[in-house]
Amino acid sequence: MVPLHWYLWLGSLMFCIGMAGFLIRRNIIIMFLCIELMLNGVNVNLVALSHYMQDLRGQVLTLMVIAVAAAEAAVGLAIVIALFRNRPTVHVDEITEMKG
Amino acid sequence: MVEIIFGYFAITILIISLLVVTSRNPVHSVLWMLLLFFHVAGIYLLLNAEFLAATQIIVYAGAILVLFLFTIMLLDLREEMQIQRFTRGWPAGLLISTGVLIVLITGLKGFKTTFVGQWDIKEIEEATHTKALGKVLFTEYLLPFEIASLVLLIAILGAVVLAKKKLKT
Amino acid sequence: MDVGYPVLSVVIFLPIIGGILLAFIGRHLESFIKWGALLVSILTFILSLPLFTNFDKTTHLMQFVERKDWIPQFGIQYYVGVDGISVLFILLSALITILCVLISWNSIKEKVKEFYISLLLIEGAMIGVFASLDFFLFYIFWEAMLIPMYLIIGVWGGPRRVYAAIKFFLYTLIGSVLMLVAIVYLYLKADTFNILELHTLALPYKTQIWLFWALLAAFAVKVPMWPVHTWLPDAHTEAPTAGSVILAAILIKMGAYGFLRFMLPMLPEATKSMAPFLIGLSVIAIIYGGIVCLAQNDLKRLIAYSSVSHMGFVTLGIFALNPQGIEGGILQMINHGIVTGALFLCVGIIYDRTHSRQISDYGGLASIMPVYAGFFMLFTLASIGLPGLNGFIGEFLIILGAFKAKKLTAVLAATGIIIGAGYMLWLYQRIFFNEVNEKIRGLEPMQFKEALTLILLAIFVIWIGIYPNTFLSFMHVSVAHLLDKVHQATPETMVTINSIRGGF
Amino acid sequence: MEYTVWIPFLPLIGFIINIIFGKKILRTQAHWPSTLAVFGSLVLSIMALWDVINGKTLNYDLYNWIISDNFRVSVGFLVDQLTAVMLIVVTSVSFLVHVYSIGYMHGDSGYPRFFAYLSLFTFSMLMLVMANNFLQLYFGWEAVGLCSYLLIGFWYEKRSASDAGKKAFIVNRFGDFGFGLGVIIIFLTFGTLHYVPVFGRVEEIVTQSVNIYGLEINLVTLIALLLFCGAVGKSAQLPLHVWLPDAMEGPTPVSALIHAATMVTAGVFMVARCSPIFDLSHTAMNVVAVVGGLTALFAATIALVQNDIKRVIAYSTISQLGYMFLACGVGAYGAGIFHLYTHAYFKALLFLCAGSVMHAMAGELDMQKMGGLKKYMPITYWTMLIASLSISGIPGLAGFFSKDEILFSAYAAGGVGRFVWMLGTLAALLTAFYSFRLIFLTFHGDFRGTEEQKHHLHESPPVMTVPLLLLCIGAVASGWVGIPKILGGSNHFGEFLSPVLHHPHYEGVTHSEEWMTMGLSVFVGVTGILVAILFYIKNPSIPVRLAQSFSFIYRVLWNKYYVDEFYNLIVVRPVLFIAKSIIDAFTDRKIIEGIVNGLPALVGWTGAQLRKTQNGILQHYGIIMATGLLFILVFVLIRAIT
Repeated sequence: MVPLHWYLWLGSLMFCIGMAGFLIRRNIIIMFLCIELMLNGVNVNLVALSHYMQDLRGQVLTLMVIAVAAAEAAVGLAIVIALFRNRPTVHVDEITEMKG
Repeated sequence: MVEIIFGYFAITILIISLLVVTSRNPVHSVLWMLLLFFHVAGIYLLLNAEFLAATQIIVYAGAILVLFLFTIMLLDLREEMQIQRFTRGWPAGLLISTGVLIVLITGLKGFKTTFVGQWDIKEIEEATHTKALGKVLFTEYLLPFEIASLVLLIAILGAVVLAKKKLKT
Repeated sequence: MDVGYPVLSVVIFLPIIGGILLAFIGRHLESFIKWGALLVSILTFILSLPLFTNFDKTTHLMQFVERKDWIPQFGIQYYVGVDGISVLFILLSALITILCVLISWNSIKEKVKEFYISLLLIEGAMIGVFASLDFFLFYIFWEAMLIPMYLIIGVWGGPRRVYAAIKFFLYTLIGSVLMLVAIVYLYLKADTFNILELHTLALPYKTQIWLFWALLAAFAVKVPMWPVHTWLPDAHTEAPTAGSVILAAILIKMGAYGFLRFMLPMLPEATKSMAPFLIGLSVIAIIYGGIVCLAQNDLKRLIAYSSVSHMGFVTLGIFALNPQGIEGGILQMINHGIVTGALFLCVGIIYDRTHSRQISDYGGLASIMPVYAGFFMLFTLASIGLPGLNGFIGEFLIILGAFKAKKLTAVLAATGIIIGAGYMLWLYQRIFFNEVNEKIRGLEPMQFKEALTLILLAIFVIWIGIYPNTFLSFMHVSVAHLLDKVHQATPETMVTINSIRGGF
Repeated sequence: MEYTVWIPFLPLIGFIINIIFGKKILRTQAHWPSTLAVFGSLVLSIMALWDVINGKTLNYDLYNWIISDNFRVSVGFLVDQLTAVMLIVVTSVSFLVHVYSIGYMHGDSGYPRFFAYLSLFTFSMLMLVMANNFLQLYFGWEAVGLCSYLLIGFWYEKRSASDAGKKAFIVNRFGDFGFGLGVIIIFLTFGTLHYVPVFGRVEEIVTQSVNIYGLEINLVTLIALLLFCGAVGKSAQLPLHVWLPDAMEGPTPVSALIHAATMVTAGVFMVARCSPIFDLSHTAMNVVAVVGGLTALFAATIALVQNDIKRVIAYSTISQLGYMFLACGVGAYGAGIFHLYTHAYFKALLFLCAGSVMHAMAGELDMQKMGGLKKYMPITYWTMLIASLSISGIPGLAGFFSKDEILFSAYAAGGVGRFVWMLGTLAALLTAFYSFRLIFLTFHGDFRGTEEQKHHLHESPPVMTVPLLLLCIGAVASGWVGIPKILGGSNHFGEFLSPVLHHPHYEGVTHSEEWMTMGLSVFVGVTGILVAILFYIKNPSIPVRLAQSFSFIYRVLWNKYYVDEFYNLIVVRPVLFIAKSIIDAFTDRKIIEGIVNGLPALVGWTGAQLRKTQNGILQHYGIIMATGLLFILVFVLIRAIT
């Protein structure tokens, strides 16, 4: 039997790798991928907890996360396309129109 | 036995996720991601969540990643690959992430579950996983479920509006 | 005591309603508006006279009380009344407003209607402040007065009027906000806004100190005490004559009135332990204000700084915490209102003719406007505390009180009188004496209307100087009662503040 | 109501009439209300004196002036022997000066104003001398100061005049500062400000002392010295004497009335009035005596070299006031008041004569440009000569008796008295010299002015010379009421005052010593006159040679010991510097305004800095967010552990 902690560690690692990727990559598409990675890390945790606590609510939440992830990817990528149409770059540090 | 399978999945997932984060070419990243999703689905299977494993593959691998690939193709990013991958402040990002990781790991060490719900393995197997999940989803969490559909609808509309070229007037 | 009509309400709301009615008069009927404003202000003064004649000087209880529920859910009442401390200020406000209307007759040429509306609204709010016995009502009037004053400075003022107006507004507002916090705290503590009930509230020493600082912020800015005085010279200098007069005569008295009405009776222990600190600030204000006056080249600015010095005397008297000090302080407030108000009126009279506030633009004015010079001399002498005029009575009582409380401060404050003589006489010399400055040759002499305002004030200057008991007698019982309250506080609770006291 | 009430209030009515109607209606007739009012006061004062001589002294309150808790002070009048003497001095000199001014000020554009001020002054001075409490004394004290200010600056278009007025007022304020504190301490000690209870109980506190920063000071001494501060200012004693010479910018009748006969003697009057307090403090008495003696000599030395006719007389006044304080300081208050009384006449006479000379010389003040006026204006010459003889202490004239009594009292008092006696005797020598220097330079020799001036030389009109003659009678005869016993008189004056001012009895002083002091003072007086004759009639080259060979001393004296410059350096300039450069320009503009304007600026600056963090780079926001997450996690973790 695999202990719960292993799953939780795995989820944490995935989350942190995703976060690191989000913080250090310049390419906006890979940043989106990193977000997906983070969400997956969370999902792993949720499912594992759901399993060990013998409650399905965690898995329901996972479904919601997947739905939100899909929506987020759709909108985010649409934004990227719209952006790229105006400024042909996907490097976020070159897109600073929204600065204060 | 289960530990070995878990070990395989876990190690593979970590390696792949590092590759996702570091590859120069976004297409490679996406493809690594695809592989990652399959392994995550494997983890789900280990946890007796067959329906979720299926959803993972169908939705993530089948829909979202395709969307990513589409976008990359659409943008034609050939010259983008020549320039540096990381931001100038990358050590800071790495540091913070490591910090979060350390805190999480230390925090999780003392983590104990005290709550025990009604859906133990036996009951799920009796009712089959999909049916059990469906029951919870459509009774207790009906409203959130409907809202999720609304979110998706709006996301579609939003995506269409954003990605559409401006009408020439 | 019964005079057949609710005196205080009438006096508060007559100018406010009058101001609102003026708003409906056509802009082109300028003289009608002026006469209307004058009529309203005179009527208000006449109707306020029962406060003077029918006042019962043998009791410290509130008189002319009116009490109606206003917002019963929060226990907020329309509750007004006067005692010996506040009654004179109401009369002074009513009097000064008449003079302000008169003095603005020819000097305000633009937006005449709005000006007189603001003036009347200020009058109502000022009287409201002095009459309120409900803390909430007090705060409403306190803030309500700010807005028309801000407009008067900012719209009809001198070249740097906007800066001065904003500075005035922010300064006062920051203080007031802290007072609001104190009001809310007191309400939560006592479940009432009734000031008289709050007087009986026995608060722990530490709470008193906190409340003391919050209220001090509001009142010290208004007074203004050193070192939060710098709005005063700017506001005074830039405001039109009527604005300066109201500022000097009434508005800055509210701070000191607040000390007497709220801090002394509500926070007696804090007051007693902080008194040395405030006395120190007062003495600094007296000397500092006086010395700064020596460096001024601007007529109004000089008088404004002299206000800082004179108000230092007032706070010195109040925090001496003995009858002579407080009675002297109240009388000095009235005196300062009359004298400094009069000096600003005087400055306004020549400013209307020359449009210059630079002292160096004058000289030898006594040959050109001799009657005017005579009045200015009278007010100058009152300002430097010549015995026989009103300034002396107040200053003498204050120094006497201060000497009882803290000897050194009285000695230092007395040096302020020397400095006062120095800067006022030097000012007088530079304006009225020496050779006639070519710039002012041929100025027209004073008009009757202008002289009338000065005569009115001159009467009071001499009246208070030779028979101050008319006014002092109003205060005796109330002040004695107030001091009883302060000195009943137990001294044991005052140990912790010794560190602050050590500095003085 | 007592008729004495009207003594001060008649001039007040005169003032009110003149200030309201003078300019528009009365114009050249403006002298009538004032002169009549002061004449009325004179008549009433004589009645009051008669009553007092018959033993009817008065002390009554008019009304309560200020009431505040236990502080009660009234406006009231005390008419006793001392007051009666002062009333006569004030009203008589004032009346004569009023009459003189009708001629002297004729044609001046401020004619009504002048008489209004004179009336106001007379009122104030009478309030001062008739007061029955300290605060009313203080009222009169300040009010006469005001009138002095107004009258010195009467010709305000002259810068020097308005400067001098201001200087007089402010210098006096320094003295009044101490006086006011003294009044406050008296109230706090005795609980009242009325003379009678205060003087009655002063002996109870003679042993009390106060601690001022470790310095133990006897309470009576402190009160006496603070009161004396006021006297020093008002009576122009060292070191506050600087205003009086400048005060000569005022019209000459004013100098005669205010700066010679009455106001400046208020200090002496006050010390005499407070003699019960001063008597109990040896320290204070010695201070008074030494200040008086030093001033007498100091001012006399300056007077030796001045050329301005009025300034010479002004320094002479300071010197004579020094004598009066000297007398008070050795306990001989009667002698001091006696000298005050005789001095009032001969000094007013000197000033009015000087005014008459100026009148003839069209305002010329420099004695070096006069000379030989004797034949043009004989009345002025003779009256002034008599006044000078009087001040020089020539036997038989008023000044002789009073000065002799002072010097004898000082000698007899022993101790500090001997020292001040020497100062006084030396000053007497100088007094005689400079008085006759003035006479000789002005009236003898040849005329040194311009031809035009010479053409205009004339004797003054009777309205001016009659007061001179009347004052001349005073300068001769006023001393006859106080002829000392040793000369066969009975010192009526001292006896008269004795109920108020206790008379010192000197033990162990022999008649021969009294003869000696008297002889010595006569001797120095005559010597001074003879030296003046030698210097300015016989051999006018001596003073020039003296000035050359002692040029340093001459310069110091000519510049009045540089006291004005010294004050300018240590008081006026530093205060103005602090005001302008430190407090106004730095503390107020930079520090306080800096903080006030700095706070909003700081908020703005912080905003500008924070704005820079909003650089639009997504990762920066991400890092900040992640840091926040990290902190939250750490916080949760710590909470979970503890």
